[in-house]
Amino acid sequence: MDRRTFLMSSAGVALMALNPVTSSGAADEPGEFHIAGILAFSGAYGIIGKDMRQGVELAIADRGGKVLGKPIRVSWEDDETKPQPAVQKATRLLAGGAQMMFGAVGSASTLALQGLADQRKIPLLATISADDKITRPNGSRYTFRTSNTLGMEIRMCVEFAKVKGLKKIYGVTADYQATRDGWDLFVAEAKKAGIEIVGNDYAPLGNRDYSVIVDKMAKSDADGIAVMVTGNDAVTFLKQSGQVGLNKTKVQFGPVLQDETLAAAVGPAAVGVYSGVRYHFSVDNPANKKFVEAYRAKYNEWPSSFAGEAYDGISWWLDVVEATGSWDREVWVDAFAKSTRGNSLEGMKVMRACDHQAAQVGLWGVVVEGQSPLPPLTMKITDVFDASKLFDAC
Amino acid sequence: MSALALQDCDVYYGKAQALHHVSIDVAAGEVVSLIGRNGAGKSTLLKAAIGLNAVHSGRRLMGDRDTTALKPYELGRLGLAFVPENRRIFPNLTVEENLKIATVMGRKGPWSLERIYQLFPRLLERATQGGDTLSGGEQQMLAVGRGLLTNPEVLLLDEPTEGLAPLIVEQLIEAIRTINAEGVAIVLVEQNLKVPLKLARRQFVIDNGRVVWSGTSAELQADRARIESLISV
Amino acid sequence: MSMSTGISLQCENILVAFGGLKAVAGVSRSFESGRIYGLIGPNGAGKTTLMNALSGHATLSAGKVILNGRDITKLSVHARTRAGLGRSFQITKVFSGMTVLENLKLAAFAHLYRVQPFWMPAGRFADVRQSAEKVLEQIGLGRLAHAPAENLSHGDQRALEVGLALLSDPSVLLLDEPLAGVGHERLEQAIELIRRIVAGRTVLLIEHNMDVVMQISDEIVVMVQGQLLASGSPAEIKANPAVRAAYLGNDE
Amino acid sequence: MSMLRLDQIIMAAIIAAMMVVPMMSASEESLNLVSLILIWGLFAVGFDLIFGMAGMLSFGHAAMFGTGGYALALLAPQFGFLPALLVAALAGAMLAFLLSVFALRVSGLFFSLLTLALAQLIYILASTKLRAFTGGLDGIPGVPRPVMFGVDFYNNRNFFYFLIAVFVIGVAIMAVLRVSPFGNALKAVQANDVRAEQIGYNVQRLRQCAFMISGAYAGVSGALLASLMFYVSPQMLHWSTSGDVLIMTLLGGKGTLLGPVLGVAVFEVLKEELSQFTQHWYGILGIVFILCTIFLPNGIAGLFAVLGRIGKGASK
Amino acid sequence: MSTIVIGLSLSFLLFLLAAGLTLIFGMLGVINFAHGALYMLGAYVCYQIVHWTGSFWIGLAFAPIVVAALGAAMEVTTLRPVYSRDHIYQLLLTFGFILVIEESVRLIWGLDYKQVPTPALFSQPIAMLGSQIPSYRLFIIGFGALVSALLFLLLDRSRLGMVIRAASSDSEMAQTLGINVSRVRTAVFALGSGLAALGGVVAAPLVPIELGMGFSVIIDCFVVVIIGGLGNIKGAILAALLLGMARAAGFTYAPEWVELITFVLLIVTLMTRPSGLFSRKGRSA
Repeated sequence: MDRRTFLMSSAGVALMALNPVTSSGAADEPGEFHIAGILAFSGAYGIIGKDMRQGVELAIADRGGKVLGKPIRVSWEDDETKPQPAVQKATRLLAGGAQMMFGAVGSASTLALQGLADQRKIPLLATISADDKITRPNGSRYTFRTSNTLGMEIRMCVEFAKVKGLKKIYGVTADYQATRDGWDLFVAEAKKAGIEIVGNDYAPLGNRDYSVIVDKMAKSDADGIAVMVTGNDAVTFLKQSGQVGLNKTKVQFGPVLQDETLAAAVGPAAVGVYSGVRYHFSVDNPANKKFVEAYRAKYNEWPSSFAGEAYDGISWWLDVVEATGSWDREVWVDAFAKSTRGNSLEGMKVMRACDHQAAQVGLWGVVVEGQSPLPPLTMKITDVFDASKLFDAC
Repeated sequence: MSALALQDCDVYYGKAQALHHVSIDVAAGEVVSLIGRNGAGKSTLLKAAIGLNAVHSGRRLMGDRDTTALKPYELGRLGLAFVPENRRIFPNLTVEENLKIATVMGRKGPWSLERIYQLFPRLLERATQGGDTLSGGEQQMLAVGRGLLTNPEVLLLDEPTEGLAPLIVEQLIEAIRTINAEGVAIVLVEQNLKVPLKLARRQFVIDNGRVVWSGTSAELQADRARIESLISV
Repeated sequence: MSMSTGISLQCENILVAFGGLKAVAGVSRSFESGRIYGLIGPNGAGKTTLMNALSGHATLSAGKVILNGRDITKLSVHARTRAGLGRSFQITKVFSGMTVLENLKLAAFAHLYRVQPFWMPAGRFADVRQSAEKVLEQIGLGRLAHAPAENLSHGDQRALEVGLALLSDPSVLLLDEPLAGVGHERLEQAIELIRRIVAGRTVLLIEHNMDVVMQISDEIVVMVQGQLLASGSPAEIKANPAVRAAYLGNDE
Repeated sequence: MSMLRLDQIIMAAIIAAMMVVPMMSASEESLNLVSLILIWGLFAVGFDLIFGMAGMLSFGHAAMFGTGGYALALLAPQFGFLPALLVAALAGAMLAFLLSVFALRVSGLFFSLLTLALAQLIYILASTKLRAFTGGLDGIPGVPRPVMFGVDFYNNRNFFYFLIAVFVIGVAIMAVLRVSPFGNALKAVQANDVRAEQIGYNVQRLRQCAFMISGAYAGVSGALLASLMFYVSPQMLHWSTSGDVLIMTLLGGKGTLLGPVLGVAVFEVLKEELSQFTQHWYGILGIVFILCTIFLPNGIAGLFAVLGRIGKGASK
Repeated sequence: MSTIVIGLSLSFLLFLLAAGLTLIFGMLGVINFAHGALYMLGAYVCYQIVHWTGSFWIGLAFAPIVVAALGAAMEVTTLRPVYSRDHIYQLLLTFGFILVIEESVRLIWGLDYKQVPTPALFSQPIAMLGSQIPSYRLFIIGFGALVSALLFLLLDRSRLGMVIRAASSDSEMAQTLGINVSRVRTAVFALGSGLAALGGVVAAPLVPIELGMGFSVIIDCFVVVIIGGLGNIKGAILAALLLGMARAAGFTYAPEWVELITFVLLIVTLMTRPSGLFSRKGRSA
């Protein structure tokens, strides 16, 4: 028995010793630029991760795969659209010597990563999560966002309602802090503009049945339906509202209600739905034309807003890092906080040093039937709102 | 040749041996009984016969066929029917369904629903009631009727008279005679000698998981004092 | 444990009903200290249910149970055990996955410690070991101390059952068929064993083997259809025509 | 008896290996992995006290796990780390007590379902109505770690040693509990609760005590996870967390001190290693579960036990 | 008024979701955690069939059959060897199924959302009771009622149902009557799997078809099954009606409390009548 026991214990030791030898700790002069890419490849936002990854990989390929003279390596991890795994996996990658974090998709995950960024003094670049809390004055020193905030999208909703001449609005809001805040902001701004709110329902996150709420909306005298739900829930809502023809009698709109991907999931009922658009391939400027061409050549599909924003954000960041010529993360953070992107895919973007949020124009569009080679359901940009209308000064 | 024979069977519950080298047999159309007190191993033996207890060593023969390895449902299809001690009526089936369920396997033979109702008219009155609403005697009739509807060669009856009023016991004994007269062999398990002596030609006395005595009813009468002490009733 | 004569267990109009069925239909009776009572009756007479009512395993619809002058009707099973009521079960309920000695030690711990010690290994409690071993010898299973309980023969498991009950040092002991499965050759021995180990305790015992019951009991109580039919010395009961009619069968 | 010793030896070997690993290697990734194993191992060891020992299948342990995390996140900034950790243990025990008041009214499968329902109610409350305290679904980032005795536990290695200390203490306490009369009484309750009650055990109270101790373990491990991650969220309260600890315990082997930790280690290492080699690790893990269920009836610990018996037989 | 109609549609959706789960539990004693995964698989297979043939109805007819066949294969290869084992191991097993099924779906269909359009026949709303009621909802009510009636007839009136009931209440006794209980178990597991898929197909025009859809319905299934009484198919119908109506009322008056209402209902049931609100006997074990 003794020999057995010994063998067994050694096996135990071997089992535990198996996993450490994967990478060595960070040296002073790293041999590579290591990015921890924490995205959702499964779960509610699983579909988004792939597009973002493609955007990032194209951006890296565009610059020859290098920054500061060293190869760029991205470790992609799936957070399953949940904050817990996001932190868990990021922690592991940071332990492995990653110099920055890119992601996440869901705001909850990004907020969780933010805590990690501040603890570990590692820059975090967000290009899709929209929760306003992610960038706020005197917030996280290490977090930057180059894409839209929910707040600016809510303001677009108000601007749109004004432009469209809507008088009475019925809302549906996901029972989640960010969307609740968004709805409160919308109500406040709408009232200023003389728009009446005739109703609102808070639906549980992940709700699978909106039929009762849709029925209440249909019976109301509202001319506009503000949909403050996102992702799967937005698809579910629009599919079910479409079954009573709500899309034909009332104007449905929301901050991030639709894009090509979600419209495809909704089907014909998506036509005529208005939504904020973060990035769109139809934006007419040279940088975007070049990007869209390269993207289509490489992946044989139109870049989604996720791909575009990811490409745009990481390109901007890497350009700034390159310009510092330094491997000091604090130097990067200081430089990026003061940077301006003149040739972004959406035109001018200005990083605000006060809250690390990129000020930018807001795109607004509607789902229309697309002609080949466009997707069967595609967004048409209807309005471009100026940054000054969408951001508070700070 | 026996309709059913267990030869030299050992049966275990977990690691505890419940039956030791037990051999019993019943010829076609014959009635035999297994007598013994509580816990002697009679029910265990019956369950081994129908395949619900695994036979650890020894053989089960039906006719000249070795059926030791067969599963209960295969034994059922070969003509073994089991009427268990606590009747085990399906409570979520009606009385009629409890009978019909026995015809699902489709064994041909003389027994039909009508004949069971003839044999036990009480069951016809209760046909649409739930199986769990019957009195003890009715349950026993139902259990016997269910066993018969499989059109068995051998009917295994585990303490059919237990807990029943004397009048019902008499009716049941009559019914068993009728059944046997149709050519169905019967293995009857009882705790006392009363019913076995009325029905069976041969007896096996079981004690402590062993067959401790076997013989004809006449032989039993001759040795009655000793047998009674064995079963201690 | 009361050694003097006197009433140790008293049933007052006990009624146990399951739905409409009265399994025990109003039983009143006292049991004197230090005597062995054989409880007999045909299957379904309510013997085990009565025992369950006394030990707390069945809920009373009406009536009272009084143990050594104390009303225990409302007490839970374990509290009754602590009050001095022990029992064994008709269907063997020893702890499988443990040895015979471990089984007995469990009972000893339950008896000796109100709050189970959690700060050191069970093996270090000498007092427990001693009382367990004492009972182990009493029930004659010394040779099987380290055998897994589930591997014991039927009869030995019964003995272990009694041993478990004995460890709580009960003044009243309810034994549900303690001798079922005991081989003929060992029956005398087993009866002797029971008489010896229960000496001084009040015992209520269910047993189907008439010879055994008659031999072991000081008094026989006959139960039929949930009620007490008769009671008396074994000889009286044997001679009682009502009992013969109800139970033994009168065609012999 | 020799079985027990063999288990303990392997156990000690594994813990020793865990301590040696970070000394031998500079990899912080493995440090992080082993830290996770220690924390979930502690959770599973506590879980097995009721599951493996007392035979109670709780499907609501996430409630205590998450509550421990929140207790630490909310209290540590004000009262310090160690007091908050203590409160996390107490909170776990108290919540377990509360759940048991409801759940122990029923037994068997219904106990499992009731714990599941109650825990899920807490999850829903924490992620919606109580968002003022819990941060809703976003959770609370920035959960602290201790700085005490002049040691900075924000350093992963230092925190790792802290975890080892807590783990060793936790397992040692559990080892004693399991062989104590209390532990034996729990085994008796599992083997035959009617008999256990009959020989004088207050079965309900034993179950309740075990549930509370188990809850305290869950609370502590939840707090440690929150601290390791610098983050706590309702995800920790979700029923799938209860499912995870159950799966790991089953995988490792219930009813043994060592099994649950082995299960956690295999689960985490497998997840980690597989996800680096293939993106289909998820499905492979599923196949591993299925095969384990069919071929390893007593979990991985059962395999060790069998090997141990063979070894013993051979050496005789 | 329209709330009642919508509530009915919610109820029958819930019933279709949960029927298979309770059926499998009742017969096999197995808590099939993979039920949600089979539901998802049903929706995906339906999507594929619609994609190929353009007909929802062909999907409705065949997707459950495909999934039922898969269920039968799962039962024979993996569950059959472990029935005698402690039930808890079946949990590990069905949890393994979830992972394998999800991985397979990911491999075959990828991460993109899929959508099944509302069948043309039921794509227009109907004005009734002062509301525009989606006619697909009416279809769900009609179809759900039909399925529950068929299930009821199957279990309560048919020969197979008799065999299933007998085998579930006393499998040993059933065996002695010549019934091959193993085969009955396989059939029931297949039927339960098929019902899960049917739920997925019916839900397909209402929700996005994606990998997480199975996970999100498991708890709902359990709630219905528990309130109705484990293994009690009639109870499940009543429980689904109760829950669907409660939810419809909840969504009308206090949508943000709907989830809490559901769980309070569940907890009250478990504490007062653990064997189900609609069981004849209130037992506690």
